[in-house]
Amino acid sequence: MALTKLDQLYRQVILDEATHPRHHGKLSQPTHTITVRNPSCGDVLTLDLQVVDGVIQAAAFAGSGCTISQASGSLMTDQIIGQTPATVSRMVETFSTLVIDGQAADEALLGDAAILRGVHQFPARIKCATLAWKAAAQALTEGAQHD
Amino acid sequence: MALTKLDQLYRQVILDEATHPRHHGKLSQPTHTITVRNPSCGDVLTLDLQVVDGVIQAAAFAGSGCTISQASGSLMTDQIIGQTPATVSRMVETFSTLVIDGQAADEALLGDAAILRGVHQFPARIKCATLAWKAAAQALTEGAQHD
Amino acid sequence: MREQFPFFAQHPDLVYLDTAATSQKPQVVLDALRDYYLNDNANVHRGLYQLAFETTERYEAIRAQVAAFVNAAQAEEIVFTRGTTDSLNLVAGSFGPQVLQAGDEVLVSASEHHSNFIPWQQLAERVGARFVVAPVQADGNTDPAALAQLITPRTRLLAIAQVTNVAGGLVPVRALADRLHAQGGIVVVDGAQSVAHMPVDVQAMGADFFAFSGHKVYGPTGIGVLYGRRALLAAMPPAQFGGEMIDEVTDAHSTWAPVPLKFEAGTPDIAGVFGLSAALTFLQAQDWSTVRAREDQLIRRLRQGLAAIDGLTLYGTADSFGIVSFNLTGVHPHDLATFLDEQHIAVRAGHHCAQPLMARLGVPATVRASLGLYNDASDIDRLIGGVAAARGYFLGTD
Amino acid sequence: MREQFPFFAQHPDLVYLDTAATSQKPQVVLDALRDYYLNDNANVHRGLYQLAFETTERYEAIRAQVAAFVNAAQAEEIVFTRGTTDSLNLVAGSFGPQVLQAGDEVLVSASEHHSNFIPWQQLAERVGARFVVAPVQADGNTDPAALAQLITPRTRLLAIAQVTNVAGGLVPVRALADRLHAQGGIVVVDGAQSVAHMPVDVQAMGADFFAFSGHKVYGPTGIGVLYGRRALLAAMPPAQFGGEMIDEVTDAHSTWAPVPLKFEAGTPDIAGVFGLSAALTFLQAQDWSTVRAREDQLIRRLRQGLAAIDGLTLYGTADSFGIVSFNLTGVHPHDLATFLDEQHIAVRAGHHCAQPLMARLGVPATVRASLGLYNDASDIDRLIGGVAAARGYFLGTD
Ligand SMILES: Cc1ncc(COP(=O)(O)O)c(C=O)c1O
Ligand SMILES: Cc1ncc(COP(=O)(O)O)c(C=O)c1O
Repeated sequence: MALTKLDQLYRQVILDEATHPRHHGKLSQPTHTITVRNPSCGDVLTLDLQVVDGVIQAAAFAGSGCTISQASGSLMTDQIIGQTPATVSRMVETFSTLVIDGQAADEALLGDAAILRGVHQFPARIKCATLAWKAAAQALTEGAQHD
Repeated sequence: MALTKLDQLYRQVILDEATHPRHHGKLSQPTHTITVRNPSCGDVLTLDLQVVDGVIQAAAFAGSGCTISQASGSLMTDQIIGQTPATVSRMVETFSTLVIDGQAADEALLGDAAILRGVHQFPARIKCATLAWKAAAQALTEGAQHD
Repeated sequence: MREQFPFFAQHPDLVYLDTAATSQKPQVVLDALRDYYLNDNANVHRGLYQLAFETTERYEAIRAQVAAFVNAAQAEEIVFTRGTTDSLNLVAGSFGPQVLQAGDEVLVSASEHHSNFIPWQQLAERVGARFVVAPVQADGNTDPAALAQLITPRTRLLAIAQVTNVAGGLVPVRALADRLHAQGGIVVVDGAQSVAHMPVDVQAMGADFFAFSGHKVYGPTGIGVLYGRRALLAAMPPAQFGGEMIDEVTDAHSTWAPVPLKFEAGTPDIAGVFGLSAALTFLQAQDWSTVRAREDQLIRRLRQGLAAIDGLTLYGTADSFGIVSFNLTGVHPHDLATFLDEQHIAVRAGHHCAQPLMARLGVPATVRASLGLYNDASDIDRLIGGVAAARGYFLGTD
Repeated sequence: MREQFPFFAQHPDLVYLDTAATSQKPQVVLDALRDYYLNDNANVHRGLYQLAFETTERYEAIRAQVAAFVNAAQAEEIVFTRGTTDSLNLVAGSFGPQVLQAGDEVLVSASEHHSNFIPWQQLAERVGARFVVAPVQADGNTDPAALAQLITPRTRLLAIAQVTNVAGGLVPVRALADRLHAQGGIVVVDGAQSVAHMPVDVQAMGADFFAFSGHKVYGPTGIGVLYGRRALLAAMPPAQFGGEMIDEVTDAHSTWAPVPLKFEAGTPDIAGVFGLSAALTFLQAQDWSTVRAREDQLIRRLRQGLAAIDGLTLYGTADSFGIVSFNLTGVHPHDLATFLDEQHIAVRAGHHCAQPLMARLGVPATVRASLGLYNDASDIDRLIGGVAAARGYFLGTD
């Protein structure tokens, strides 16, 4: 019984996503970058974005973390590429609703990332899931690189 | 019933002693002086002593306080006059035992001051009774006046 | 009401009139403490497991409850402390040096409790500011006009009790706060004696900081609250360092968590927070106009009864909040308190941690009776009778 | 033993292995808290009436009990605080600047809890001293030899945990203390993790200051202890100002009460003190050789069971005091903790407020299981089984 709930959290695709995260690493010339931290557990995540002509052209995240934060970073970066900052900001809200409530009105916006909805049954892990998304929002508002 | 216990504390002679304390005031040329305080209630007592040839020739106390502390100041000063510091130090110990336990081996040493033994039934008031005696001990050890 | 307080089942004959020192606790508070230890006990902001997570959520929900209780703008403006003294010292120690410079003035009333007096005195000494002490009214209450007159362009901080603990009058904080704010000053309000007697609105009164203690508002000992405006708390450095209050720690350097966690180093008094929550819920359920009317009646009855006794001096006024201080000529407060104690009447005699006020009143001490929700007219009558009897006992019936 | 802890009646299926974060409470402690509020609730060091006086006497008698518990020379060497963090910050904030000058060195181990690390780091920065962090052993334990080597003539203060909270080893404090004392230095000992596991003797270990928390030794949250040598406490200025800690207050100037009251400004956590007393009485009644033998057995059983799991790294050694930290290659500690939580096994995953140690170990976090008197072999076996199952779940059975 317990494993059923667990299985919803740790679907195979999530485990795979965490083991082989996409867009893991650094961008060579990010326009936006930010480092966020989950101080209660020590996880750190650095997110690089390249925004050109009002569209996110590239994204990469670095840092170690649990299955949930790594899978979330992988899914998040993959989904925001090609989007405008305004859309990303909506996605961040939607994702947060999804992992808190288990559903969200416009969850289609999240594409594959919606698979993380199982987190809502593990409220202690919500912060792991939202870390990457929080980074995206913060990178866009405060992370602009001036050179 | 309650009044019986109260009456033991507030014997007429104690009330009189407090209303008309003896040796109340200041000495003009004290050899020893000290101010002590009961910080939980704010009472302050200043004790002057004149020790000549190893004998307490004169004593006076000043400051306001409750019936118990005033009566104790009056009785204490009256009893220590004519004694040596060594005897006073024994008297202080004896008095402390008396008001804590209600009796003391050599309570005869205290003369009339032994009438304060009723305090032992009011442990919250022991500090009021011992304030003057504490002052005597302290005046002799730390209160020497240098001029 | 009294039957909600199990203390009185253990002390059926006791007239407890020392609520301003500490209140008795309703059953719901004792239950909350027990329930916490039975059901919820786990450390907060640390564990990932369900129990620890739920306790943390509950702990943070109580922060929101406290925020609503004092009408703070947001939960993050509430810091859990050990009590009023701890709260006020936190502000004086951490925020004080940021707002006060040499030559500035910090203003208090001589009616303040030591906990809202000495921290500012010491702060002023430390930074070279002037510590200005306003005179009080003849009855011992804070004098708003005297305070207003002492506000100068250099007054950077006013520390003031909303209700004082000897005379018990309500201070019109807002008008003074407006004066201070108009010149960019800061107002710190000591709410130790007000919270149990009225709904509190920190924004309406114009408090930049507001402090109170759990144990005086029917909650547990060991827990207190500091409200602070978000921007001020954010600018204020932490006073203690350790677990829970950090962002990142390296050998060379540490950074802090956002407010309010940066002020809550170490394991907090979690049970105390749960108990405080129950106390505030209990208070929130009171009908305040009824409570006030009842308290008012008792205070008037008490003042009237005492006033009829020869040689009795009353401090404060008839609209005090649950506190009546007095002295009986010829009978020292301690002797009076002992006499009353023998009649199972618990009042406080002493300087009430208000020596500067005692100096103004020209007495070493007063007797103070203070009311809680559990007191009734029979308590009042026993006190009046006790004081009258004490007069006879000590002074004879002339 | 377990039946003395009513928490487990409410959580019959829970394997609680997070006692190092906070312990569950025996019935006697819950009873002491309730009894305090029912029978004794009155403020201390203020009231003259019988109830207040007796509560004050009892409060002071508990101070003497605590003094005897840690073998302090006198009751006045015990200060009641909010907990270990509060105690350590009091020493660092008030005593620290008196003993440390620019150019001096303060020495800690990288294995210290943030509460015994950041206060010294910040103190050093404030006074311009050097903050020296000693390397740890490969297993995460404090390295006494490394510390000894780093003691220089300029080392004025050593802050050290008697038992650390990740690796759990006992540190031979005395030898280090002798070195420090020989050059007039000061040793501050963090006893947060030792007091529940062994009889403590502050004089025998050579501690100048010693701190611990009630909530980790089967007592209530919100209460802690600072032991300090009388002469040092006497020389140390108060950190907070307010009620109870004064001798005399005038507008211009204030003077302080003698130790320890000058460090206890405001209403203390009186119920917490009463609860702590019950917890210490409970601990004093334990047969320590039996307790130690039992704990030893459980730790060995746990380490053996875990060591048999592929990819499992154990920190600490077999003679740790109630703590086993570990990591499973390929499974993040948080995922492991969540998996165990689903099996009703409460362990802690994270940096354990020991980021400098995590940096040394090269991991962001570990899983930590910690024991209390209520744990038994079946708890251990469920944890071992859970970790093995987690390995299968996350990594497959290859
Ligand atoms: C070794 C050590 N020191 C200090 C602390 C801090 O204790 P508290 O949170 O009770 O202040 C802890 C516990 O968290 C600890 O394990
Ligand atoms: C007006 C006022 N301020 C501050 C305090 C201090 O509160 P605590 O002792 O709970 O810190 C008190 C009570 O003693 C008080 O009455």
